[in-house]
Amino acid sequence: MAAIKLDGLTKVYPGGVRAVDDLTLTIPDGEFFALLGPSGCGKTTLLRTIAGLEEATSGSVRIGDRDVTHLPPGKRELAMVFQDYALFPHMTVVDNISYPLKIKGLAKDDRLGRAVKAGDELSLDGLMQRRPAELSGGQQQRVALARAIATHPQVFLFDEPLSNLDARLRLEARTFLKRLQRDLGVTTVFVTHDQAEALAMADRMAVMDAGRIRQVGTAREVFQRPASTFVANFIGSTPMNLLSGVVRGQAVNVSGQIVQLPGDARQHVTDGQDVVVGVRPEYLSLSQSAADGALRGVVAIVENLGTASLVTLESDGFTVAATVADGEEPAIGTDAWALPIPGRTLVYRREDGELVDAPVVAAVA
Amino acid sequence: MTRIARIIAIMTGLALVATGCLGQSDEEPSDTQRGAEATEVTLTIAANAVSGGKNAEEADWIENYVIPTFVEQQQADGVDVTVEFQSSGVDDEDYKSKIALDLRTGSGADIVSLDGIWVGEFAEAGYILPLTEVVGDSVEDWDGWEQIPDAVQANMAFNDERYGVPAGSDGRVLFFNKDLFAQAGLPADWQPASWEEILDAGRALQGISGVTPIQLNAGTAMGEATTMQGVLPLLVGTGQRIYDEDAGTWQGNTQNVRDVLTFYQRVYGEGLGDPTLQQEAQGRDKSFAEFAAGTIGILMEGDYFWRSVIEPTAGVAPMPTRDEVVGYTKLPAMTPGSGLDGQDFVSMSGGGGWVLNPATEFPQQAWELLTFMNSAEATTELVAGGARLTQREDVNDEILADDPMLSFIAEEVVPLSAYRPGLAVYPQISVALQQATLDVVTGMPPDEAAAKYQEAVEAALGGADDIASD
Amino acid sequence: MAQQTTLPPAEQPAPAAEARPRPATDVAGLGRGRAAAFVGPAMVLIAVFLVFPALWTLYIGITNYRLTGVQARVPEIVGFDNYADALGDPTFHNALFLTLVFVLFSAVLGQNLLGFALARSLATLRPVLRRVVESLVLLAWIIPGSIVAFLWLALLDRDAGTLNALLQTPGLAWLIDYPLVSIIVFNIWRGTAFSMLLYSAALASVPPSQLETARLVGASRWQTLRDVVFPHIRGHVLTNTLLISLWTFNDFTPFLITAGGPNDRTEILPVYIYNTAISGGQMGYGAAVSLIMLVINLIIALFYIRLLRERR
Amino acid sequence: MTPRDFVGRIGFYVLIGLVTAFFALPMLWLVGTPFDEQPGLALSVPDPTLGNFSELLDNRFALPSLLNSVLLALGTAVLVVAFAATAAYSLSRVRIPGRDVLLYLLLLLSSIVTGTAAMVPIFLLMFELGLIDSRVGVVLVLSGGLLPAAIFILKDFMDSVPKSYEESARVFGASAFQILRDVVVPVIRPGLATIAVWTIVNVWGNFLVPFILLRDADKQPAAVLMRTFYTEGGAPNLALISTFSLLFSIPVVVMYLFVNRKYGFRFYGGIKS
Repeated sequence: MAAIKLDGLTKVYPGGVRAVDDLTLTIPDGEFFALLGPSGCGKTTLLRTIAGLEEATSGSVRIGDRDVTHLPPGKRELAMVFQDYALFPHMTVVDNISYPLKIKGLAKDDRLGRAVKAGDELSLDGLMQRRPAELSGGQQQRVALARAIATHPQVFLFDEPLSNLDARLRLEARTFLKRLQRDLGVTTVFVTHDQAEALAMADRMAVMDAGRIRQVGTAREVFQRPASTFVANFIGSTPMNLLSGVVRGQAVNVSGQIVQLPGDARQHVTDGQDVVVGVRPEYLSLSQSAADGALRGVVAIVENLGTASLVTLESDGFTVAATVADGEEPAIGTDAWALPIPGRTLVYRREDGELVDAPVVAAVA
Repeated sequence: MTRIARIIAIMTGLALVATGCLGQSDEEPSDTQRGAEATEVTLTIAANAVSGGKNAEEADWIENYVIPTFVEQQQADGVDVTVEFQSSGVDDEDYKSKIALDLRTGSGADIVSLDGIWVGEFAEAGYILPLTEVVGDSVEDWDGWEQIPDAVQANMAFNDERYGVPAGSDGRVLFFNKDLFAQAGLPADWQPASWEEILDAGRALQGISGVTPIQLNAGTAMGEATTMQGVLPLLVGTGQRIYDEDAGTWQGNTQNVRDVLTFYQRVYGEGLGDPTLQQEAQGRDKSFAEFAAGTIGILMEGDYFWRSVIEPTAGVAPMPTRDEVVGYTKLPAMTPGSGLDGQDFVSMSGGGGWVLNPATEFPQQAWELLTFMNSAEATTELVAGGARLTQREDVNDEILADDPMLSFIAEEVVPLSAYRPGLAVYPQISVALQQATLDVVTGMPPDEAAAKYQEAVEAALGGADDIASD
Repeated sequence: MAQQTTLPPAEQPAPAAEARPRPATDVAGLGRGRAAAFVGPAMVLIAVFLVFPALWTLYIGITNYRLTGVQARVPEIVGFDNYADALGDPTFHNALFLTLVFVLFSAVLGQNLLGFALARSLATLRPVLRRVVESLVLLAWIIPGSIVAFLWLALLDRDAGTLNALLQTPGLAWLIDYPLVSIIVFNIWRGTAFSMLLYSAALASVPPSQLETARLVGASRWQTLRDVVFPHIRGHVLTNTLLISLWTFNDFTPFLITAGGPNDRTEILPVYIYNTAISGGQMGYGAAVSLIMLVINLIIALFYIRLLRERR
Repeated sequence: MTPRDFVGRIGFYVLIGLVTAFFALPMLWLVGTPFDEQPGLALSVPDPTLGNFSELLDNRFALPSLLNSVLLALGTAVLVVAFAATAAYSLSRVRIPGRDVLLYLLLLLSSIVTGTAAMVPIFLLMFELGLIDSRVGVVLVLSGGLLPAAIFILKDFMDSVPKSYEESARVFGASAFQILRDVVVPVIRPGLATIAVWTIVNVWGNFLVPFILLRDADKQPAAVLMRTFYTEGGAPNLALISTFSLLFSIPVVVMYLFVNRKYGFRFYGGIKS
């Protein structure tokens, strides 16, 4: 078991694309860490650079107390599960699981024993003599995991391990993976573009964009205090309301309506500054009557989210969405007022999209 | 590694001398007596013959008679000789290419079988040399020359120099089906005196249903058979060779060529021949089969047709009734006396022979083997299986006595015979002739076809300088 | 899966070429040295036994070299005379035209379409039946050319041919009356196997979901082919068409059936070269025509690439 | 099934039947004629005889020539498959500038070398290399001519194999050679088998190269021997030719059946079904 330390890591592809840009990050031993970001943000490149499949242009990668920057992947003592699982189609399940052990030079009995054990742990007994093509997607994923576990690596790397599963299986696998990681206690980095997956599974996560980390933190931190409008936009199953406005004294003028500045933000902004007010729909309370500091609009759309509903209000110059409890939806076409819950309003600078109480450069742990 | 190094060295070397590398440098005359005293000698014979395939008798003769007998003879003289046989047995053009490549690089067999028609072009290319230059003047002393008629010797000569020893000869005649002739009221001892009489016989045969009266090879699909068993025998019947050695000119759009093409036009225009057959890739084989089946009346061919095609047992198109049904007669000139040198009857001959590889390590021993192969005993042995015309008169006298057909060829036809010119450009002229006949068979007037032929000859020769036309 | 590897963020001024997923430079971790060692043997062999003789052949093309005769002893450089002669020669034009027709109908259309149709329909047949049909098609491809020639001579023979017996058309000389059609049909028979194999594989890569989508929206067979199947197999179509065109262009087997006849009506370029270079002995001229063939092949290849690689 | 579907299905089977007949019809000659007492181009129901076979077996070159063909074909196939596989793998996985152009160019050049016009250069080259009358020489020349197309096809094939297989193996610490042997080769085995069969078929029918380069009749392959079954006048001996054709076809057909059964004789279109 080992911690991962990245220091000034940069990966530039021939042609000048900076896929990972001067990235510094520490993942403590035993942590379940998610790399989250949209397509092309560099998260997979980062994972592959940790694995050694890509060579870092500069900077270093440390696993435990070893500098592995220039080691080939096979010498880094890690295991990786690929998005398509990369199960060898010509080998049976047991051969697939024991192949890494064969490479590592284990005796035949030894590696068979370990393969069978890993298979048992993942309830693959009975499938050991099949070939990958004869397995379901979920089974294939478990074989890939068993193959990774059997090598007793110091680090697990998962590249979108759930993306090839259907929605229901994905939820099961989520729980399963999380439990497995906790049981094994192996430092794990996993890449995903699905924020819900990251929120649900990761101890901590990094939100990436353009080769840089925009925010690192626990699920709660990232969800509650997105460090930038980019993160805010990306995280959450319903997108955060981001309302452009101008600071006017103790409040922000959003297209003629007033939103109170949160207390701690006041010292970071000046009068007349262009800002973006961010508030999650979950943190807006909706009422049918006017309220002080609330945003008024006409109910345009009501979406059922199961236990709650998402109500979109239209006003001159902006729209804003709020969630209401089941059965409390206002009628379409009526006026409604959305009042931010105190302490849950965030203010971002319009010029760079950063949270006003944060340093200009994104937080880096 | 050495091989790779060698390859690289050779590649650069070859690239440097690219201009010169195609040509053959004139080598200095080498010692004709080299290796003459050797007691261990290896000789190789190459021929387009293979046991069990093409020219199998010749291959078997070399392997089962020539080699063991010669080795034994030499052993008696205290020389340890190994003789190897490189057999081929493929299409003549392919064999020619292979032999040319061998001789060009100074490798290849010591004794090489060559079609007489190739002698000129091989000599011009410097691939072969006159026998006296390879072996020395002792060549003249060989007693076999007396037995080989001059006309046959000419087949392996070029510019009045002997390049090799001929192996056999042949002649072209008209074969006809006596049964069909009887049905048409024609005599069994038919002897036409002119082309017109051939057409008359054809017209008489036309009345029999299912019978093609005349098979006169035409077209490009028949290849050289069109030239050798069609155009050229007719052309000499008009009094001209295709290439006049004295004048150095080829026949272009001449009256002679037009006469020949006109004859084609009459045969095929009057429905005496089967035009479709001439165009089929396997047309010649089919004409053989049809003749054997008794559906062709008259067919012009060499004696090969008699001894290998319709031979009652082993022929490719066996005709059990050959001896009773098939008649043969000399090919008449266009009109009596219009043939080459004023002859009434004409023929063309071909045939191959043996040359010595100028690069042989043992010219004397190779010559010895060559003369042995052409000795009376060896020649007799070669034709032991089935009668055929040999190059030697003494052998012919002996073995052909029982074969009236081959005696006929040897005595009556060969003396009338002409040969093709052995020049490199000849194949292109031949194709042009084939094309001209094809044009006529498919309906083009002879004048037009002859004019087109003239153009093709000019293209082949790169100008009209060496072409006779009128 | 390569989708989200390394796309540059929008803020960076990436050139247009970077907008698609980039293949990694060296996924197998071969490294330059080993990559060279892997390519090396093949390249050495190709360089020595293919490129070198080919270049030499091209050189022969500017001489009047013959295999025998005076020009064998002292070949002369004639520059582009051979090319000028060929380009001005009606028999060459004839050969070129025939070749293009032959390639177009027998390979580009015939083998391609029949191969594709077979690949598509065989998938729906019962396995036993499928194997029988497949094996027959493959046999036609596997049996050596010299044998195949006899098979077709026997099939098309004027007097005793199987086809005439079957169609009750005795005496119909297919090879004389319809020579080009005959060798086109022959070449389709001979070469369809390759296209069938390639398209079988290609079709397997079309996601069934997309086919089903097409069915749901009521697309006709043709629309499905054009809009769903074709985009997926575009690359395979290119590879296949390129290879079979090239092979057909250089195919000599028709010579064994018709020998270029009757009256040059099937004298396609390889036969033309054989007739001039081997039978006529004009090696220089034959080599020049070879280069012309090469250039035409190149043009055809570029044409296909333009036509089919537009997405890239 | 609606009546229309039913008619459509019937039509489909009729079409399949016609296509099958189209491919089967020419082969009847090969099956029937060798047993015919009077072999010709006509297809007749023969009064079966094995006479043609005994005549053929009297030819002392007949069976050895098949062995020679096998030697040449296998030698070339081994060389082509091994070199094309490594080259295609490398070209598919490592970006070399201009590789596609290079491949197309080689493919085009290969068409010259397989033609008759290159006969003289090839012969002279082999003569200088001392490879005349050597089977190795024939194998090298044939391999050189076949490699470009083989690489071309295999590279196409390799490109469709997910790269994650190799990356996954690399993460386990497998060496480049182990990856090739344990992962790549097994995965593309159907492709290799296809290339091997393709190579063998090409060599099997090749006449000119072995004929020009080999001297010893005992080394000549069956394709050359086939050409000797003609008379001096060029007439085919159909008894020998038809019979030998059958023997000549059997090895490649058997090989096809074997490969088809063992590896699946088809091109690969990716691994995921």
